[in-house]
Amino acid sequence: MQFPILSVIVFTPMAAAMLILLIKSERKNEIRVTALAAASLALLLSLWVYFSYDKAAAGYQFVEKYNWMPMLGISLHLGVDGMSAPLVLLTGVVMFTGVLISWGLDDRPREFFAFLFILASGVFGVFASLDLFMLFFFYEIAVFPMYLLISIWGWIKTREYAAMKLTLYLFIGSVVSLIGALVMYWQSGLHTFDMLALEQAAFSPGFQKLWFPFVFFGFAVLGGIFPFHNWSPDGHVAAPTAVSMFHAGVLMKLGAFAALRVGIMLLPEGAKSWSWLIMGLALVNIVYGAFIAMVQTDFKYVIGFSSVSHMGLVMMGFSTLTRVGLTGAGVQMFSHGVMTALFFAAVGMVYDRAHTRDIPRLGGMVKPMPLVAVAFIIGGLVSMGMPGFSGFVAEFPIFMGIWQVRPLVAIIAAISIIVTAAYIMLVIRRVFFGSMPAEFEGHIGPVAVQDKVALVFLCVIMIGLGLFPSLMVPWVQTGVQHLLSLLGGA
Amino acid sequence: MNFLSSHLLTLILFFPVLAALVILFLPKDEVKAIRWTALVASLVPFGLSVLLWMRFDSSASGFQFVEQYPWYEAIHSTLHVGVDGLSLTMVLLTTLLTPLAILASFSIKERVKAYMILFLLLETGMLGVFLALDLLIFFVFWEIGLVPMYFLINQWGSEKGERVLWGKVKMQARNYASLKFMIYTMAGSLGLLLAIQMLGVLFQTYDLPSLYLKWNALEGTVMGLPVATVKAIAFWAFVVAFAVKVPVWPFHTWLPDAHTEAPTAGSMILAGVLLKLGAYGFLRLVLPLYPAEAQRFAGALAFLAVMAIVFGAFASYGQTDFKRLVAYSSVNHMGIVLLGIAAAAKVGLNNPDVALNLSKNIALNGAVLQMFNHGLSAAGMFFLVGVIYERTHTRNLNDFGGLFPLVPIYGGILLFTSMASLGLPGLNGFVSEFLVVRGAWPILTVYTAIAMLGLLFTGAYILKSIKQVLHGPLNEHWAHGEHRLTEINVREIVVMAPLMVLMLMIGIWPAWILDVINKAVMMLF
Amino acid sequence: MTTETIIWLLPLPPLLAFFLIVLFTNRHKAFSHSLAVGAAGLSWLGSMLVFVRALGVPEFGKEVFESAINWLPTGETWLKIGVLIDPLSAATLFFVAWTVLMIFVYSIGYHNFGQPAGNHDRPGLPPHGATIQDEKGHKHSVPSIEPMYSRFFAFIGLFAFGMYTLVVSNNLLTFFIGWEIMGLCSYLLIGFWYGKESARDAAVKAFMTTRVGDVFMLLGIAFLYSATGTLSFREIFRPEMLHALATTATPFFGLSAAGFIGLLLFIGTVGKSAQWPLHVWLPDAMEGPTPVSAMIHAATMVSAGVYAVLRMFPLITADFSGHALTPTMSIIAFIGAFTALFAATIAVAQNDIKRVLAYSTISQLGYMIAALGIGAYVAAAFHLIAHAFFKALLFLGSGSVIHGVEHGALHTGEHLDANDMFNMGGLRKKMPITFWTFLIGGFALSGFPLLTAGFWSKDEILADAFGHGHWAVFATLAVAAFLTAFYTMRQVTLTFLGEPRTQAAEHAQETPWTMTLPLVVLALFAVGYGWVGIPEDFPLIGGLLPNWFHEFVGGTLAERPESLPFNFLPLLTSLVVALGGLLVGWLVYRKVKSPQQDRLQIPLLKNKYYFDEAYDFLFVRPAYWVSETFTYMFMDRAIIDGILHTFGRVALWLGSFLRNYFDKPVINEFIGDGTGNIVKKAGSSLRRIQVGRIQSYMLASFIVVVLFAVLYYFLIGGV
Amino acid sequence: MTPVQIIFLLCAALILASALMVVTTRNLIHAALWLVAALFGVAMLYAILDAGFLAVVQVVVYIGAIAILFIFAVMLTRREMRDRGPQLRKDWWLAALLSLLVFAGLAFLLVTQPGVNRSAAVMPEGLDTLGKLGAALVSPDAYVLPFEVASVLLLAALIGAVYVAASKK
Amino acid sequence: MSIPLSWYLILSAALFSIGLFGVLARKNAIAILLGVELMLNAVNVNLVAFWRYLEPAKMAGQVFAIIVFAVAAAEVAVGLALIISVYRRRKTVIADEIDLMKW
Repeated sequence: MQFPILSVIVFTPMAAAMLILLIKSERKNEIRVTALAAASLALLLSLWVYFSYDKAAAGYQFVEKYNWMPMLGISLHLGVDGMSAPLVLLTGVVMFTGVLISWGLDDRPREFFAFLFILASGVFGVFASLDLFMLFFFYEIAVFPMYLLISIWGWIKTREYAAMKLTLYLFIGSVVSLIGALVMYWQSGLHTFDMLALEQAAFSPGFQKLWFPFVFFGFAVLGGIFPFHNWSPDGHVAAPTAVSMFHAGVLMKLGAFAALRVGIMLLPEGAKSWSWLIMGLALVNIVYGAFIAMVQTDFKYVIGFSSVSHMGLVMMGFSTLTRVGLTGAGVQMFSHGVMTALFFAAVGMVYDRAHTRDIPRLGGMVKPMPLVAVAFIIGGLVSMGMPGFSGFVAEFPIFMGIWQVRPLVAIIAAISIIVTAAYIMLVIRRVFFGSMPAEFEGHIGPVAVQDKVALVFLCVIMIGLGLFPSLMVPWVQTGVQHLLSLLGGA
Repeated sequence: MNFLSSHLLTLILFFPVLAALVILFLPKDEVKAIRWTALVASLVPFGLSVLLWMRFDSSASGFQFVEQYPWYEAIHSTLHVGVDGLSLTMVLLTTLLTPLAILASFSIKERVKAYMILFLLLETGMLGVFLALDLLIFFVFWEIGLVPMYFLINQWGSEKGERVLWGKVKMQARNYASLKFMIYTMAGSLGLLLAIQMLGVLFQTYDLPSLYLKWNALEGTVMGLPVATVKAIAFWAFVVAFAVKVPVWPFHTWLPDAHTEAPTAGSMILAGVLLKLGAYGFLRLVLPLYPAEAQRFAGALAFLAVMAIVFGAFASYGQTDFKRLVAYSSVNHMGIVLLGIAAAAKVGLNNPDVALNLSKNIALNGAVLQMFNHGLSAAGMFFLVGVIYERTHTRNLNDFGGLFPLVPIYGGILLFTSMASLGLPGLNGFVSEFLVVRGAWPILTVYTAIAMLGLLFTGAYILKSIKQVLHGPLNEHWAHGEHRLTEINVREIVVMAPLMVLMLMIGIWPAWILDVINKAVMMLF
Repeated sequence: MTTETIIWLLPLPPLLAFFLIVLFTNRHKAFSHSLAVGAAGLSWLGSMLVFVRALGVPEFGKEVFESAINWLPTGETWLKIGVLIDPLSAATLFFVAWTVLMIFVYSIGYHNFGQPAGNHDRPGLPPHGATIQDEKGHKHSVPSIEPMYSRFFAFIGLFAFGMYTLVVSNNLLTFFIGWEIMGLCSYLLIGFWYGKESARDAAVKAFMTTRVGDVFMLLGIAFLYSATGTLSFREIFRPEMLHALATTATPFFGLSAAGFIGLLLFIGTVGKSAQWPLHVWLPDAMEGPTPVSAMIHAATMVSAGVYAVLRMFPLITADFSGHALTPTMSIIAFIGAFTALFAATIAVAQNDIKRVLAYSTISQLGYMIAALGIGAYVAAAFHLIAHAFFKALLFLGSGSVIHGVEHGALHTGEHLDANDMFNMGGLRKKMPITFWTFLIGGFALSGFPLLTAGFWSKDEILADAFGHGHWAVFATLAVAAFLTAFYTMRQVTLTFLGEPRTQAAEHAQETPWTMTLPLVVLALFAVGYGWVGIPEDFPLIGGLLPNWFHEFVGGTLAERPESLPFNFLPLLTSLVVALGGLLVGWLVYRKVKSPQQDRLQIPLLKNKYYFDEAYDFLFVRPAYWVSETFTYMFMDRAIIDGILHTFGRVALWLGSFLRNYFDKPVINEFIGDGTGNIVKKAGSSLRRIQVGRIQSYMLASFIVVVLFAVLYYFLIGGV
Repeated sequence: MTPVQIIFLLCAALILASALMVVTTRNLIHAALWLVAALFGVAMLYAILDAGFLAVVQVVVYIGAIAILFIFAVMLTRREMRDRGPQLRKDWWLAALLSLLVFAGLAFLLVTQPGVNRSAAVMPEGLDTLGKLGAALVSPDAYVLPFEVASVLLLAALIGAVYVAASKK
Repeated sequence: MSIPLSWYLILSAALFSIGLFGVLARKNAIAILLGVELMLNAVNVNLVAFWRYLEPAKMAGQVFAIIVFAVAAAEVAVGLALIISVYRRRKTVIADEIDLMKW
């Protein structure tokens, strides 16, 4: 029984949240420091998990299993495979940077961090849990604080609306997939929620075909799949910076990942028979999201819809059910997570200083905040799939995957690359370059050091991954390998 | 030494990046230091590539100095680099022009640091394309090159000018130009990307040497389509990508805008090297990968080439903006390159007819040499335009006039360079043009004949520019006062000198470079 | 030093001079011209050496000086370039060397070396003269030195290089290189005074017009190269090669390869030698300094055109059986003859002393071309050289005249066009050397019997035309000859005879020796040269001297053309036209004092048949329109960019459409807020019972519980 | 009909009757008092079930503490002692119906259950109920944890109650 | 002892229902609490009865009864406290008037 690192990772934020709640709310710095400490711990641990994951051995590692409700066959069963290891790492990264970014948050930081960490805990849990019930459990834990975070600290204009919308969507989604999950539970007759066991439960194709949509699309809602994507831009816009980062960076992956874990891995046959629909919707996501992003005038909406578009790519990767495609999807989840976290961080910094996100009213931000500009540009390049950055490493295999299945789709999807490039370039130019409006002259303060740290950190990850795909791809591949074996292919 | 020779290419390729990193950590007010670091850093690859040139064995077939490192196993792509006579010339050109461009941009005042960094990155991007022996790597560098150039144009381009898109929609000229450049090229390379992916999917490798074999050997049906059709589509995907870059009429309109708005050094590199990427693509990928299709569509290519030559010349003649005039001249000159390529395509691989093969060889020699020459002359021309623009802050030909007495040295240099790009015998331009015409004549007689019209107008626009700038009654505005036009300074002469020397060298004794090209061409095609 | 080496070195000194002057000595005038003249001298020396050695070779023509080296790698083979001296090029070399040297020397004086710098002279404009103060204190104005003195010598140095290269080259490529370099130099030199609008435009015009020809020539070269795989003259002219060329048909107007290539090359000549219809540039080229006019438009460049045809003669006549002209040849003959007459008619109406000469040059070149067209190889060569001498002489003479008049003008301070012959008159007393040399030149031009070279050469051409029964050509040339004599005499009369018509002419004075010496030298050739080509069977003097020229130059060709039997008719004709023309000219213009009295001032002729206007209307303006309006504005900006922008628009429109008409209403309202709204609606409708009364809730929940219990019991059954 | 049964029935009657009074009587004081009665009846049942200790606890805790507490509460909210208007809500009939239903349901289930009419198991001889109970309450391998939790809960509840009820001035 | 178990159960069921009625039907908050007490007692009766009839040896039934006592006590305490404090503010103990949870 080795050191229960996963459970430590999962519960560190939770514990930290409790700890933070014990601190007097006036002593903001202590709160922040505690938060940062916890976040760093989580990050380090997740790094450790990531890099000590044995690619050669593959499969699920760092497995822990504690009975939780034996009579129902529920157990706290944790473990990571090649697919989830990067995501755990991603969560660590986003959590860490998120804390850094919201350092300056002054309105009830105690509660804020507490909720944020509960959220983080849930996310870790989802990525790490091998037990269906636990997965849902953490899933809800992750979703619930979102409501409060948005509705309390969010953008005054739309927070109520957005928070409610988000919560409704996600709960409805999860309920739908919960039904599916329960049906599986009964159908399997194993009286266990253990996914490792359920993977082996050979459900009849008919059953899989029938229930796959429930599970998959239920989760996919959180993955922002068309036409259930709309909660996400609104949510992004309303949410405070760090939350947006979590939200777009991790939460949407949560949906995608759960959809993969529960949907595709447990019901492979269903996946096969429904892949056309997923692909179709994903295609819509990609193109549609890109087009809409292009015409947004709200800085955050642009990013929001770009996330929609990019998550479409992830779904697309899933839908190919091919080795490269899934690999790409895995990497894309990570890459997009980091990228969009960076985006929202940058947007937040601009907004905090200019107090507007209306692109036409912004401009010339590069002078006061050059680093932010550079970071945003790098993010932009990633998002337009520019070679040499993680985006390319992720998208290229996805496209290859599509080629193997439906060349035509690949061609259509490729349009989005151009559109993406267009709006990214336009946004960069309008916000960071050009002439700064008179109203901002002198009002734009420099960026705090911790913000810089966060940005640089994220940039380094993206470039590093872009230049050396082997930093992540092999991990993902092992996961994909397992997936394919479930799919019966390869 | 051993290490050097075994890693020569990667050194050349990545040294600029290292330099860029170094500069990144220089304080940004140390302008002088930054400039000189950049210059020296860019001289190193040049030195190395000269070394490369020395050590290169032009009579050995195949790629040399090959290096291969794993990069993206998941999709079987490796960092595979190597040179043959074709890429060697281009590498030499690139590494030569970059230091000159950097020297030329010593006059850049603001945000020097960022500027230099971008420039060095740009160099790596370009070199990568020429060195890559892996389709994916090729594409990677192909795209990377765009980014620095975009920002160079967008940030350091000329502030003035607006471009009306439609109705009331306006854009600042440089923004328009840079965006157009970026989007256009990306859109162009979209097909390339997809085609590359298709190849990768088909063969599970991106390694060029093996792709040459496998792809050409491919039979039967691909994805439910007959190979012929697929190849034809892929062929056009490739062609469009490169055609946009070259640029071939009618994909050329980004070029005048980009060149016009770009900073001087930017235009130098843009015209000097970036355009060559496209032509290089044709030679490195299109012809070897699609001999049959190329032969099939050679007519179309030739047609486009001729259109480029003729309309390039016409449009150039129609300009009142000096820089734009030069920009259009690039269209015209690159058209000649494409004409040579089209001719070669028309003959196709291992054609039994000896005479035709000879013509093909000559045409290709001409095309490659023309690439090199245009690199020299276009860079020179743009630089000279920049020189006068920096002094007068106008590019409008009508604002000049009779400047010769004020700037005799500049005038002489301008005259020289113009003549080189006009293709005056005795200077480099003529050799390549002659070879292309000679090569293309027996293969594409009519097209060549029509192309002559373009050649005629080449003369017209060159003379027009000289006439408007140097000759005619002196425009007193520049004669005295604060507008007094100052003579070209030493730094600028230093920039021009190597170019002029090379122009003369190639003009008088082309064999030294043409020999390498010729051998390479003979082995390749 | 072997002859070949010398030949290789021949063109280099002027080139060297060019670079040295440009790079180093351009500030120092004396150095510059010494360099230039020295270089010219060296080349002259070399040329003479080569010429003498060539004379030494028996059967020269079969035996030639040739050497070649690899230049361009083309596949397995190499394109060779090299030098060749055969009789033709030897002869050409001879006159080129002389004229060039002379012109170099002449330029020193012409550009007022030794005179003070002008007060307000500026580079790019002719010197306006300087005012100096002599010891007695009253100031008077003298000619001032050319501001761009050094540059001038650099340019003509380069020019000389071009000419030498062209002459000694053994292949079309280097030939073309020299050809084009001369083109450049003519551009630079015509536009030497680029400050003048007229000069600038003339330069461009010259370059563009000749380039039209050059482009075709380039095609011709390409064709020839791809057809024969070589560009070396002697290889091309190997009989089997010629035969092959003559027999291979081309898709172009049913010409044989030889014919078509010949035609293409000939178009090059048309441009260079200013033949109709590309003659328009030459008269304007008179904007350049006079030595330039002499050099380019008499001695060398224009001759190069004819020289090209001479060179290519075997090719052009490859499928020439002997009597019926091939299409190519007839075209050449026609253009030549027509140009000869046409230019002559224009010449009679010109008042500018140099323009007259310019048109006469065109006309004379027409002669040679016509001669070649009818296959009179030797005659053409003969006339070419003769013409080079006397026309150079005439130009330099006219330059000297102008110079003298300008001097006078400076003295009197009146402002007049120093080129206008009506501002002259009676100069024979003022500038005797100039007068006599000019007279000789003029007689030579008009073919004054027996004495002058012009007579012999023209006579031979006429004889050839007559002998081979090309009546049309013969007639045309005869008329042209008459006109030539006429306008020459007109010129002489107006310029030198009679009384000075202006103060300037009154005070004109002889030019310095640097200018007169070349005149004298050239005058000697203008007379003496003719005697090397007197037909054997010419009455009386025939046979006194061997017809050396015919032997020598004829040796160039594979089979030496036999000289024609003598016939009186052509001789008579030439006598009549020459003497008649001169006489009429003198009679008519003895009296004429002003343009008004000149009855030949016919607008049609004065305006050169309105060719410039026509070309402007036909080519120049359309070119502008096509370039600016059509290509750039319409095609690029409007259509292509328009299409691109449309893409952008569509994309934007699509985006906003999706957002505003689909995403917001459908997705958001319907699916998204729809759910929310439904819940809300439900909530607010249930509000009535949602009164916050705990008990009601409990009640409800209990009911539910009970119901469930019941259901459970009856469905699942059992406890 | 054994005496025990008779006693049981009496108790039952007492309990139910007073319970009914509790939920129906208007005066809360009376209601509280009726509750006491009901509780007392229950205590007697415990006794019958030989759970003496519980009977005692019932009396002491419930009647002694809770019921009194109620009375205090009622006193404190004195104004409610005046009977004004019905003490039942408008939809009491629904409540009644539901309650009847529940009762019916339970009863139905009971009677349909097998072995529901079984008679009591025999008490093992010399069984020290009280002792065992005490032991069970405190022995770690029995119910010490719930017991302690309960105590903590109670404590917390009391503190909370005090906190809540304490009139903040 | 010849009382069938069912008697106890029936009794407790009845008691429970009555309590339930009280809880649901009474206006007065305190009265509601009274109802709750009745229900709790019903439960206890059940517990004890089952203990006695099924497993007299195991003390589970009694233990739970005791815990129920404790809970009941707590519940009453808190409940009443709440009621009193509410009363302080709103001057009422009518549950329906304490409708803070209104939508």
